Amino acid sequence: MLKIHYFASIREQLHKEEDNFCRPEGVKDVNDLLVYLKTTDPRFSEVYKKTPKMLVAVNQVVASRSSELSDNDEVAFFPPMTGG
Amino acid sequence: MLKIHYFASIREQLHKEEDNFCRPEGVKDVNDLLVYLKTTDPRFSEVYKKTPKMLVAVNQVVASRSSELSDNDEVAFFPPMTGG
Amino acid sequence: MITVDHKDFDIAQEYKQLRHAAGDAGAVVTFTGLVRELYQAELGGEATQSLYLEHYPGMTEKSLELILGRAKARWDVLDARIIHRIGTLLPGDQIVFVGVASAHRQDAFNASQYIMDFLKSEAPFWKKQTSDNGSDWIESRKSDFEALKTWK
Amino acid sequence: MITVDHKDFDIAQEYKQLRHAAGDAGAVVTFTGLVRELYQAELGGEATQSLYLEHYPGMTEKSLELILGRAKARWDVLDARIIHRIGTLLPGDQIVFVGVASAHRQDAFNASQYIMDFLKSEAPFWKKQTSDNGSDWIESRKSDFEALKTWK
Repeated sequence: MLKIHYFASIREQLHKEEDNFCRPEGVKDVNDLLVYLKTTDPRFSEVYKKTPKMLVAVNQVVASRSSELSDNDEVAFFPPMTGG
Repeated sequence: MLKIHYFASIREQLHKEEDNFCRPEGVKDVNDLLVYLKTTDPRFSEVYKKTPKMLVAVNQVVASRSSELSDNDEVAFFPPMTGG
Repeated sequence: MITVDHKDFDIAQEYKQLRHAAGDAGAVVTFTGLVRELYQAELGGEATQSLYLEHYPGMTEKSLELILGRAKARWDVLDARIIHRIGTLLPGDQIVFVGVASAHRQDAFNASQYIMDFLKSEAPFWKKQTSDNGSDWIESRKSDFEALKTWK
Repeated sequence: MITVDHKDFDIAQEYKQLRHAAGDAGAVVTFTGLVRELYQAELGGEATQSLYLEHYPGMTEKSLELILGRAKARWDVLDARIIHRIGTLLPGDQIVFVGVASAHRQDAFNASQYIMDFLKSEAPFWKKQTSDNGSDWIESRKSDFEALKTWK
């Protein structure tokens, strides 16, 4: 199972906080996951376009598009941080 | 009247906090005053030698050896500051 | 120590605790971030009615620990403290506290400024502002990314 | 506002006052200097029993006002506060307080660090330390003069 979290403006636009599904075949890194989400979820595709600075974390650490994914990974998508 | 203040280690070594006297003829700047004090006060001369970083203020502003002196000026001699 | 909480904090208590935990400190620096009425005054923004702070539980604490660890590796820190609030806050409310106790002032100043600079861009918090014109997620400021270059 | 006094100060009260006077502050930085038990540990110094702080009445206030004025000219400062104690202090006692409230954190950090750096070398205070080995005037630290170069 991949556990996917969405935060802030991304969460709001998707109308959901998370997704849970088994890692699809061929989804080996973050980039593959993005392609998969954009293909299967038109709303994600739209939000992705509107959020050019979208960040990703894998297992609670900021990751890059080429970061590899394993089963049971926790992935999160969010806009740039604005705390403090 | 020149009003002269001594602070910290200089005050302690001189065993006095201040001097008051009319500006002697020929004492036109801080350097003149130093020469005058060293000549008339052997203890000052000794303390001056032992305090190579001695600072001077004229009218409560740090001054240089060439700063001019007027009647009624307030002059102070002290070691480098160590507050904070 | 790190705290992420809805609750407000008391700077007097944090300062007392830092002095106590640090032992022989010569310098204590505290930073407190507050909700501004005109949060984005520079951008012609309107008056803030409230600010909502969202975070990523788990990753938040992890990223703050990492920032704190890097600060401690770089400067002589006797004790340090980070508090970040979440949820709905009002103008004038306290948002964030960073406190550092050190033997000398440069370490305390540098470590606290470093922690704040990286907290801004590495800790997963997001602010949503509500004003007369509705609600909007705050955009990250370019100057916050510029600030990171200082620490290269 | 500037205070030079024998009396101790209360950081909670100073912080509250800064927030109030500053109006719409986004950042408050406080610095507190404390008497260390091992004041000159780096120089192999012995334990401090007490610290005596002498100053030059009149010039002290004047020089602190000048430093504060320069800081306000250089950064956006909403309110600032300097307190310096004089007389005999004991290990753990508070010596000096600098507090700055600003819209943004960089201004508050820079202004407070600037004030402390120049206070050290421009404000006429002198420290005398009493330890088991007697009393000695503290020598100025080279690092305090180095710190001034940052602000050129």
